[in-house]
Amino acid sequence: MMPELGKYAFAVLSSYAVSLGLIGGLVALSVWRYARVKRALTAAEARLAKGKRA
Amino acid sequence: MEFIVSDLAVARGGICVLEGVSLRLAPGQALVLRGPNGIGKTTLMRTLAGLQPALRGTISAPPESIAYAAHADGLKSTLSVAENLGFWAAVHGMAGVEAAMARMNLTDLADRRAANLSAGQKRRLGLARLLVSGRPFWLLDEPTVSLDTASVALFAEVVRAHLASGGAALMATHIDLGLAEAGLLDLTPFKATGAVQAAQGFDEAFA
Amino acid sequence: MEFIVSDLAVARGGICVLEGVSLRLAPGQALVLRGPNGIGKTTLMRTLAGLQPALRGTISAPPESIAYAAHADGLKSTLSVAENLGFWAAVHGMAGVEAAMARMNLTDLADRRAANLSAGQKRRLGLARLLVSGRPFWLLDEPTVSLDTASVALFAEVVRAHLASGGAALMATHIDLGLAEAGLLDLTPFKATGAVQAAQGFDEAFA
Amino acid sequence: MIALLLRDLRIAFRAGGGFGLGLAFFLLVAVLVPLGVGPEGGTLARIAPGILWVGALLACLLSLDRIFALDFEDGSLDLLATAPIPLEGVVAVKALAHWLVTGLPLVIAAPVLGVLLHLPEAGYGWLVVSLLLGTPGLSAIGAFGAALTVGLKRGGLLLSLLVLPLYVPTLIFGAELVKRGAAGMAVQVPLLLLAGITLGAAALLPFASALALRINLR
Amino acid sequence: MIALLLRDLRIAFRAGGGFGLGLAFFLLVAVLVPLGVGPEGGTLARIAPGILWVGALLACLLSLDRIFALDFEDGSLDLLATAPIPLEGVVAVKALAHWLVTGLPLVIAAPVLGVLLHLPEAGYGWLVVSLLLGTPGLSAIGAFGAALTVGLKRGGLLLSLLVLPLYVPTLIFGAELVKRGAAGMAVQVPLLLLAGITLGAAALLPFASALALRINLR
Amino acid sequence: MSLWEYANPKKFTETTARVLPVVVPLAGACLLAGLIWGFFFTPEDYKQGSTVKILFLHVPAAMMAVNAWIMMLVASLVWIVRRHHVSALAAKAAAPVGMTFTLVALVTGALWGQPMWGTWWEWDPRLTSFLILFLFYLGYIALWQAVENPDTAADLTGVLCVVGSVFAVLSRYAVKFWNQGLHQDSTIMKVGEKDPLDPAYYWPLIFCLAGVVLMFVALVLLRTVTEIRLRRLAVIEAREKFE
Ligand code: HEM
Ligand SMILES: Nc1ncnc2c1ncn2[C@@H]1O[C@H](COP(=O)(O)OP(=O)(O)OP(=O)(O)O)[C@@H](O)[C@H]1O
Ligand SMILES: Nc1ncnc2c1ncn2[C@@H]1O[C@H](COP(=O)(O)OP(=O)(O)OP(=O)(O)O)[C@@H](O)[C@H]1O
Ligand SMILES: [Mg+2]
Ligand SMILES: [Mg+2]
Repeated sequence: MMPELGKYAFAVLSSYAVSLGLIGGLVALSVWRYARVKRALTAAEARLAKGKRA
Repeated sequence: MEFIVSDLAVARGGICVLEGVSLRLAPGQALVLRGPNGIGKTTLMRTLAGLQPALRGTISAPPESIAYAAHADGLKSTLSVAENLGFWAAVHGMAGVEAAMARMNLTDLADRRAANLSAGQKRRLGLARLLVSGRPFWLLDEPTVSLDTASVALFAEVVRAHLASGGAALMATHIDLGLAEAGLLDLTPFKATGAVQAAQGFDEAFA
Repeated sequence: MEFIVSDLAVARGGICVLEGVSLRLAPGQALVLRGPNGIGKTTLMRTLAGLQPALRGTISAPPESIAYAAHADGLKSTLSVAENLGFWAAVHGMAGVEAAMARMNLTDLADRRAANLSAGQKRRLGLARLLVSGRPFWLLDEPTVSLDTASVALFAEVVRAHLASGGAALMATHIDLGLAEAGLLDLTPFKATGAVQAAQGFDEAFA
Repeated sequence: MIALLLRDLRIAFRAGGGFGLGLAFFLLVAVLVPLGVGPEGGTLARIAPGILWVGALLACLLSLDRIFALDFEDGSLDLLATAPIPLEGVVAVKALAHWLVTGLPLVIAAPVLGVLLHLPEAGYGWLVVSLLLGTPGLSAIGAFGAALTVGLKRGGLLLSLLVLPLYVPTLIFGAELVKRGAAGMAVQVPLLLLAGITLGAAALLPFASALALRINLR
Repeated sequence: MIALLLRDLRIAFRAGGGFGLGLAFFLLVAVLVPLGVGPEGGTLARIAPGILWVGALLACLLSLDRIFALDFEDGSLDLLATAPIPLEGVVAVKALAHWLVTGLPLVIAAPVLGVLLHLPEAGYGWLVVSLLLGTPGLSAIGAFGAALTVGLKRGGLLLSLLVLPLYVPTLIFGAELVKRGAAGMAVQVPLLLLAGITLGAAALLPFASALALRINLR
Repeated sequence: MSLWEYANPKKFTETTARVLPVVVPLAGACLLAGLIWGFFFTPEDYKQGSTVKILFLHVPAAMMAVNAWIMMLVASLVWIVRRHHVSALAAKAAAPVGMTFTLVALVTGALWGQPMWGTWWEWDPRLTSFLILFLFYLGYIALWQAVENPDTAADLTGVLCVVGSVFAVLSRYAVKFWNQGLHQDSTIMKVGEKDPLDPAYYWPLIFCLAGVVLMFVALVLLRTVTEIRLRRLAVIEAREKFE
């Protein structure tokens, strides 16, 4: 399954590892922040709506 | 030649602090702004001086007619009293540095570096700048801070003379200036209720 | 536990400004320093606080008993009100940040960064620092600058409580604090005549 | 405007010499680099044009934050913004004052420091010319950076970060000009480009700087 | 004392990262020098240890004036001088905070920048060791310079002028250590001297700094 | 219907909610297909050996790094000229994405350079201008972070972006002038000319390119919505404190 990378295995594999790591990190960070902010905002909107009714 | 403010709302830190402020200042008039700490006097002054945009409302004044004196005096500590004053006179294209120093009782200190003035002396120098600005409308934010009674009286005299020569002054202060002829505007009723949002700022779009 | 100053001469910029000042402050006493701008109140305060040497005369006070509040408040604009106060409390090994904020009416502003306070609010924070210093002798240089009447009353109340709990306060001010029990010391008679020279400075050697 | 220029120059001289100090920093870089790199003449001669230019650039950079920061802190900038002179003019005058206080002394002192770094003889003239053409651009660009970061506490290092990439073209053409001059090669292209960048920066950036200042003041 | 350390670190992080910015400057020096000097690998490799050390030194230097200046301006320093902690302790803590915010990130980032300057492979370890040993000394010496110049407007450049000569021994031994390490030579002598300077500076200079501060305050 | 309607935060958020479910799977599919094809099923280059597989990361990242800056420039200009808040926030949201791609291009380039040129780093014009681009990103993000008032920060970073772009172009020319360089020229657009990219690499590369573009779009949309919500949150909290 694994292709034969020859003497350049380190360069190729570490390129893929670092790149996917960086991009994956960015995606994870973005999604996590998206979810956290969404949750906080929903809570705030709920408080606001309740305040208006009261 | 009038200074007219109508239905003004001003914000600090993106939050509206005062709204619905209207006032009018004709030549020869003085108006004292009152209000507890943090009501927004400084914010209002900065807005009127054109240093920050108003949220709403209009300010109409002849161009380049406003002299603003803030909490900070804008003094250069390495320059002498006469040099500090001379600079602002030159910027405004005015003469009369000597006269201004004489009127604010600074003549003895003319060659002293501003760093070596006491708090009250610095303040007097800051106020003397108004005299060489040649501007008719003075916006003064707590002008008498650190001044002793004699200096407060001196200052009141200077303001009175300015009014007599067709100028006008808007002053925020917590203490009595001894200016009987000045009108009084209490800002407490204009405290924002939080309903007004920034007109051009981010907030309006996200309200 | 008394604060005794006798025959003090103080200098600023190498020039003697006040001489022959004597005063005594026992627990429970308050003393107000009066004098026109530039007489040397700030210079005297700094000398008493140990920040600059006296030209002549003696200052006797218990070690580490003095809390000094200057024209500048020593606030960090990027820290919040609670953080600023908490820092000074930690430095002095004291607790009671909450109580200090409550007494100076700052509780609502606890999380506000100091940069976003108004002039009077900053001043209140500067004064709240005294409460977490745990020091008995307060040296206050124009403590009520920028404060509105309500805050001045609040401050007088705090000083009164401090006196009642065995503290003492020396205050330089130009306005009336509403502290009837405070003694008054006018500095005008102590203005230096120019005869006194620096005792340990260069000048004495060349006198 | 002239009053402003005179005031700024006067303050610079009074304060123990903004004049001498930019220069002193330049000198120190020229001294430190041989100390760090080692005394071999050949290496030093090769890197001399580059190091001299980097030194000049850093000397400029270090004094940038003072262009507006002091005036901002003591409230003068508010007052200048309401004064009857255009803010663009204020920026231009302040950049000019910065150049007179920092850039010009560097130009004059550079040949002396060239000796310390074993700059080849043919390079001296071109060193002076390149600094004379380049440093006004550095001041104009720096004023822009200073206007962006005015009012930020600890803006100093952020300022360096923002400004240094903007200095890259000037640095490259300046150092290249000296290197080619020292080697006796043709210098027209870097010379013209260097002059072009400085002219462009001096003509256009004051508008951007004034805009940034206005934004920061409100 | 711990409260002071925490406060200083907090302020550094709040202000948009004093942390990242000293680092950024280091990076910029490592980028600018090749741009000025030219891209030839051989030359760069030869000057890399020296330039990296000069860069670290300048990055330290640039942030020095903030050690006391901000506290002086807003009056905190007066209050700290009358607080129940010894002024020597205040100085030492502030130097430590400066090192944590500026020196430590430099140590960590240095190997990456070594790549940009073609540092020979054997040199990386020694680069980190030398910076780890040397930069605390830079902070201690810098705090002394900052104490001397506190209260002077435009003290920044004067500070550089005063401090840089004091940095010379550290720079020489630090760069020499890396150079020898990279070339595979014996390193004991510069290593011991470097450690000695740092230890001595950290142990003794706080007293001198506190004295200078007291003089400046009155 | 005018394009500017999407400058309304609410409308933008709603549209994003509809667009994301399409873009995200598409981006994932393209990227996955391209990378798997590229990594497992391409032959070795006769000169570069297996390192040629780095191409599928390196080239898309490098292209997007530049394109992200261009997108930020456009967004900044829209904000400065038309004062649409969403565009300012979009520029803010795109910056870290662009910086990450720049970093990826730099790192893969460095890892590729070691076997090909015998050095991790070479002061080649293209590499150098990427390093400078990275610095621009860093400065831009640092400025956003350092300024506290969001309106002020948007204006200042907008001005920086515009001025910075001019200087970025200038440095590109400066750097080219300064050094001739080792890095090979762009061949991807040279289909049909002499010395084209080997067709074996062409299709997986196209997939990767499309995938990265789509991923950029998705990330920017997601992050912009996050920024919008943060602003809304700040408004609500300020109002609560006020009452
Ligand atoms: C940190 C270092 C590097 C950077 C920043 C960088 C940057 C770039 C950029 C911006 C492109 C896109 C060019 C375009 O098509 O418009 C590119 C393409 C490319 N790079 Fe690099 N590069 C680096 C190192 C390397 C190395 C070491 C190699 C291999 C020896 C390499 C090989 C390539 C190849 C083959 C292409 C595709 C060119 C094409 O056919 O379009 N790069 N690089
Ligand atoms: N970023 C911010 N967020 C929320 N409120 C703020 C912010 N910045 C300032 N404020 C508040 O805005 C109000 C107006 O401040 P301003 O300085 O105008 O008051 P002032 O009337 O001049 O008070 P003083 O008499 O104390 O000088 C204050 O209550 C202040 O706390
Ligand atoms: N270098 C100097 N040379 C001569 N006189 C100086 C020098 N520095 C300060 N002075 C003078 O010393 C005097 C004392 O100043 P100080 O600040 O103590 O006054 P103060 O009583 O606090 O005044 P204020 O009420 O205005 O705050 C002032 O008259 C000041 O002008
Ligand atoms: Mg106010
Ligand atoms: Mg005083």
